[in-house]
Amino acid sequence: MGSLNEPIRRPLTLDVSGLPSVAFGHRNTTWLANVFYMAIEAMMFALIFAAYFYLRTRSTNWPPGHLPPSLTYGAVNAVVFLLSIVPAWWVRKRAPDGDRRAVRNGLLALSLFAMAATGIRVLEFTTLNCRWSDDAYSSTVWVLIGMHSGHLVTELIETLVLLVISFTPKMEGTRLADAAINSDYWYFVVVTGLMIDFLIYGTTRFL
Amino acid sequence: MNAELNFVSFRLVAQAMPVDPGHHHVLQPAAPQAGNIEWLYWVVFWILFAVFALMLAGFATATAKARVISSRPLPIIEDEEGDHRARWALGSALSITVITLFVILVLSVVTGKRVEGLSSKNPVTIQITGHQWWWEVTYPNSQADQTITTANEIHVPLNTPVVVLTNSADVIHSFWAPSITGKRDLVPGYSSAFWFQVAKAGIYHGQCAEFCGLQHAHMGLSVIAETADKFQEWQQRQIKLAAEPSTSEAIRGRGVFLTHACLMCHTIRGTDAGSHLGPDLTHVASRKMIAAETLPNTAGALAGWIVDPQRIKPGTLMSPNPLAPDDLQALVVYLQSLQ
Amino acid sequence: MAVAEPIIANDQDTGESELARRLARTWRQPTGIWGWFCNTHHTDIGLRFMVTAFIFLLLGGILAAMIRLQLIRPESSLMGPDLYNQVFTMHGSTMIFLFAVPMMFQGFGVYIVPLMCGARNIAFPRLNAFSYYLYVGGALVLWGGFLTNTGPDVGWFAYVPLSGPAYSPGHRADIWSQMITFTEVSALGVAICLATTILRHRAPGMTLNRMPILLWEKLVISMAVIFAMPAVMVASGLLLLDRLVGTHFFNPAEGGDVLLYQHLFWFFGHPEVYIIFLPGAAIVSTLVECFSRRRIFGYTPIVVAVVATGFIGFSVWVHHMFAVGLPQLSESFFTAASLMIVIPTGTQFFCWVVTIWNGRLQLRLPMLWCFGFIFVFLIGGLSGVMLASVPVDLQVHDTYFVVAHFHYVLIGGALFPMFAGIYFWFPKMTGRMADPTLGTWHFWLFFIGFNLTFFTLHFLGLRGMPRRVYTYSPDMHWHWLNVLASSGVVFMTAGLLVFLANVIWSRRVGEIAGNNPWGDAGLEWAMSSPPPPYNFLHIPTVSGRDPLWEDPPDQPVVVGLRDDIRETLVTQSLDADPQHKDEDPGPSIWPFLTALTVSAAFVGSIFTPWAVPIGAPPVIVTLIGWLWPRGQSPTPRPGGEAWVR
Amino acid sequence: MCKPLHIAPLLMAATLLASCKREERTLRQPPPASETLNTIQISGLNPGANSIPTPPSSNMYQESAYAVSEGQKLYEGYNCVGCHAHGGGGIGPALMDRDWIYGSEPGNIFATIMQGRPNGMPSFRNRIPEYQAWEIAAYVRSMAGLLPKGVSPNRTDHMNVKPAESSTSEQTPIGITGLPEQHK
Repeated sequence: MGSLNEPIRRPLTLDVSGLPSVAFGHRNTTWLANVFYMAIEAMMFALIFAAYFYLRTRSTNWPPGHLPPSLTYGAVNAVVFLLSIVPAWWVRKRAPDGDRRAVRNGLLALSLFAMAATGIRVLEFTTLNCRWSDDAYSSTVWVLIGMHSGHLVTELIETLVLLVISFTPKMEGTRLADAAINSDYWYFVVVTGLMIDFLIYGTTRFL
Repeated sequence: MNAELNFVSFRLVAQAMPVDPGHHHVLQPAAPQAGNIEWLYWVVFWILFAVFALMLAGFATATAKARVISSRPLPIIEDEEGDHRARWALGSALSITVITLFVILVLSVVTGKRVEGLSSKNPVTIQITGHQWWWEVTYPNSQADQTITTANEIHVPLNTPVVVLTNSADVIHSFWAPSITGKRDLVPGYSSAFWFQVAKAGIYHGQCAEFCGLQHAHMGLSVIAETADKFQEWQQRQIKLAAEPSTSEAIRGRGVFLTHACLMCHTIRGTDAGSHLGPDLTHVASRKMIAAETLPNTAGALAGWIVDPQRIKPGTLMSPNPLAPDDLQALVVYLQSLQ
Repeated sequence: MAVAEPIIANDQDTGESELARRLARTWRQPTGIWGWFCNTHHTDIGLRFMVTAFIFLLLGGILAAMIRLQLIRPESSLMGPDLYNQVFTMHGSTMIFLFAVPMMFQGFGVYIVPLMCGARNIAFPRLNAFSYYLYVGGALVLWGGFLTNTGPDVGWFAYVPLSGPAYSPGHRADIWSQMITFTEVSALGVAICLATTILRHRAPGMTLNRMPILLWEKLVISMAVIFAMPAVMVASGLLLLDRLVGTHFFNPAEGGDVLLYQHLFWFFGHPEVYIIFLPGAAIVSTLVECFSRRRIFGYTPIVVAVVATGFIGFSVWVHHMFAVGLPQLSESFFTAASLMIVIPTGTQFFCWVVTIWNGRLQLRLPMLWCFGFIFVFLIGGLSGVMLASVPVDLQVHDTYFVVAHFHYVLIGGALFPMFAGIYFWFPKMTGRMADPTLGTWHFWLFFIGFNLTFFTLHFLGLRGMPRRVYTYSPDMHWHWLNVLASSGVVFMTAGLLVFLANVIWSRRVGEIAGNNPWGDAGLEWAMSSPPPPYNFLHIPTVSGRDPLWEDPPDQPVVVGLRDDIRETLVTQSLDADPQHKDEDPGPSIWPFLTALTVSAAFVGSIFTPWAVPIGAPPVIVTLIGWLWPRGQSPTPRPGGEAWVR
Repeated sequence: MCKPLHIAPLLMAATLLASCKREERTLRQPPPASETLNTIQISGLNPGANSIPTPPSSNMYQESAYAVSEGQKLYEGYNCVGCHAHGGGGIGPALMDRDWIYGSEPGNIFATIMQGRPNGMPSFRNRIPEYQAWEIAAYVRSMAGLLPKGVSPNRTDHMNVKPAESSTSEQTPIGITGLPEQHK
């Protein structure tokens, strides 16, 4: 136990100069922040899901006085979401190897999928068979899909920016790690998208 | 033109005749509901007071024992032994805490059951609807002409269970008469029910307890508990149509009522006035107070209220009525005849 | 620019001052007005949070004084209902969203946490700076609204339908709702920064088991923020949609539900209480340890208690809604859960008693404030036990009894520890000691005034005075108690003035503090006061819970971090073993520009839904500007040593 | 150089005033401005030729969100819904379309309420106080999309029977627009 006022000599050191400066996966700090961010978003979706079921208990018919949303575009989008997992997985797998070409191609494919999903989403809005200002059910459906579309567009822009970077020499270690994290986030968008599909196409038909 | 009537301001009225708004105190119960809660309050209070005293004594003793006066940082104590000795203290303190909390939980749940559980039959049923900023009170009856509608004053028979059905016409209000029972929110889209039973005759004041807009402060009510006979008598009177005016001034007053803004909002059963935007005035003279227990029901206050309600309750939906003085006089006479 | 040789420890005697010079140059923050907006260092941003929040404490205090002045006599004509409703709503919203959380969570957290961790800066410093600007944006929106007669008048909770489109015309409720968005995004940003800093930037050797209690509490609070704040954002967002585009979430006539709003709001609202109180408890734990001159008793029970509080805090929200008439079973459940909160809080109290008992107590100024906390919070906590009981709650809910209760809890749980913390860390922040005599005057004036005002309110509540009434009838006999309550304001104001004088005076001519004037154990005392821009000359390593008390004189320090770029050390979450190096992004104007574009979009959406599509492109542009890679650091290659998979 | 600096506070003051008007809650109404209306001849046949009453202070009701909201409550409370429904019309003409039989200016609507019109619209003189008639007129205009969106209510807490006032697009009234020739 040293006295507080004596100058402290420090002959011992812990040399960290040899430590790496890029980390992938859960070791990356941005990965952790992304997890927190997804937790926030997941919480918001969960609360709106809860609101959906809460409002469900306040009506005898569901959907109240509407046809359920038409399945076509929702089903197509679900397929697009499922297929898009492949390039996301590819980016995530190849990025730690430093395979810039594979990452670039993966990002290209992923952004095409994201664009397709966004385009289909626009069509999906036209076949919901309700308007947000009709009643509480319609409001919830629009907010769920609207919020998810916001995520979709954000993710599309992020992927496009990464794609642009991947054509420049700046696509080095940290950016590759970012591309892998971007894939994690895409998974999140896919999972929430499928859950919302189940909610608005599924529960309106089977519950 | 209404200048000469402006002297009837609220403050003058209030000073001229102090009114007793009735009992309004959590710890002065007049009903078994409030009584049970008061009992629980005091039991929990004394338990917690003991906890408070013990904790403070602990900190005081510790301070007295350990205090060292020095303005320089003292050396650090190594005290593994002390930590070890204190473990049992922490353990027993926590055990006592848990036991205390459990006792409070049981007392609370048991009291809650006693307050809420309805045991008696043949209750009087009252429907209370909250409006911005007054209470519509209805005594429903299967025969429409036996239904009583009044405002802000709830007459109940003594020692008889009263079931209150609640509803709201606009925003959330909360029914609360502290000497009788705890509060119940009036939530739009929900109808709920609670009950009470008054044990002591008297007038009990209540007030809206959920913030409901501009005049939340002036949304009072009173519960008037009276013997079964008196209650019956009151009921019989309320069922009747409005009294026909007998004097010429009162007849003129009815004319004023029916040709001015009054009939746009109010009902007087037995006349053409039948709107439900404001309180039912069929027996307005039988009430002690007006404007949701804001003013005493006197000629002066009534006139002041009719002329300029926005002065007394700024924001109320009732419009100012700049009537000619003799019209106003006649109207007040008519309204005061509506026993 | 050539890559500098890492300074090797062996020649440290000659190297120390050279290293300090280099680090100071590398970590320097820009100056001037432009530089002010580029600054991303956590001590600067943390101080800004604290100063800004303190300004709003004063503004909220002025509103409180107005309320007390209005209620000093019955049928007072000082304020009409329209103004009064704005004033009490502004008071509540300001104190909760613009003072308590930004001060206790963001301010103290951002300033202290990286120092306690032994880090050179907070993780994601730009996000941190962005959060500060957004907080200021929210504050300006709310107060700008108030000054243009558009202050929210629906209560700080903004219950529907009163705050809905049908009963709240104009944009007053929208202002409230967007202020929520601003401040909550800010709190969420800081929560991410703090949680990441605590999990990834702790000094080597500071395993979870050795983390100071303050860091534990900040970690738990960050998690509570991450899971609670979305609820209020959803609630206020749906409210805004109802008001702006006519959705029907809260319209019972169209399948909406007004209680849904209350559930969402209180699902946030109750954890919020712990988000405000836990930082206070953290400060008290730190100070009790320091001024008892011994290790805190019951480290593990306290940590368990803090984590438990974080969890239980999420299961008690319904006790704010007992009066709506819920089924008895759920009432009993929420009573039990609310009572359970007493156990972890009690644990902390018991541990503090034991620590003092077995220690050598120095009752210096910060400790005096801790005793103030203990007295005041104890009363608030115990009256909270009464409120957990449904029948009692039904009587005193929404009366001045509850007002008294939560002022005891919040002023006790936040304001007293805040003053304790300010007096304690004042030497670290300014390099000078705060004057203890003035501080003692401040304490007694504030303590007496506070109890005078708020203890009286209990009696008013029991006499049936409801909350949020702009006036009352003289016949209710509430007059003299209100006079008594209002008189306390004089003492509290005097206390605050003494405090301000103390801060201004001590900052200029106070006694020079030195590195560690209180002889505390935390790493934040290991560097000069105020801290240099790089915080630590060498990142320390830690071998115990109380580093400066326990570490042997030959405790190793970290070397090998480059001094020509802002290199930081990332350690493992659990064991704090060094894992890799990261680069601090450094000062930038982009967080400020992004805050501007985001604010424009938020403010615009008070008026029109088109603000979202129109406001989004500028936000995207500034975000790309923020995140676009600019580093000059050499590209690590896979297979090389600078690469970990 | 200095000029923009001088303009800034002016602009700020202007926005301040604008928002004040929108948010003003005029709880105590000024006394009725005039008794003019009582002297107006009731001539349902040629209403456009009458002089149009003007509100007590110009646009005091049109620019206040509170007044429009009060107008909405009164519109429901006074059972205007009985004939005009929620703007869609029924026994009485629709109020949310572009057609204005007797003019779309606040004064026209005020006169319609106060004097009544042939074929069913009763006169509410002495029944509805003047300021409330102005408030109702403001609300009727908001249904037709003639008021700024900031003051129009978005929905009521009733059944959803019509699009929100604030979502009604700006309309050019047809029929008698209300302003007498000499005023144009």
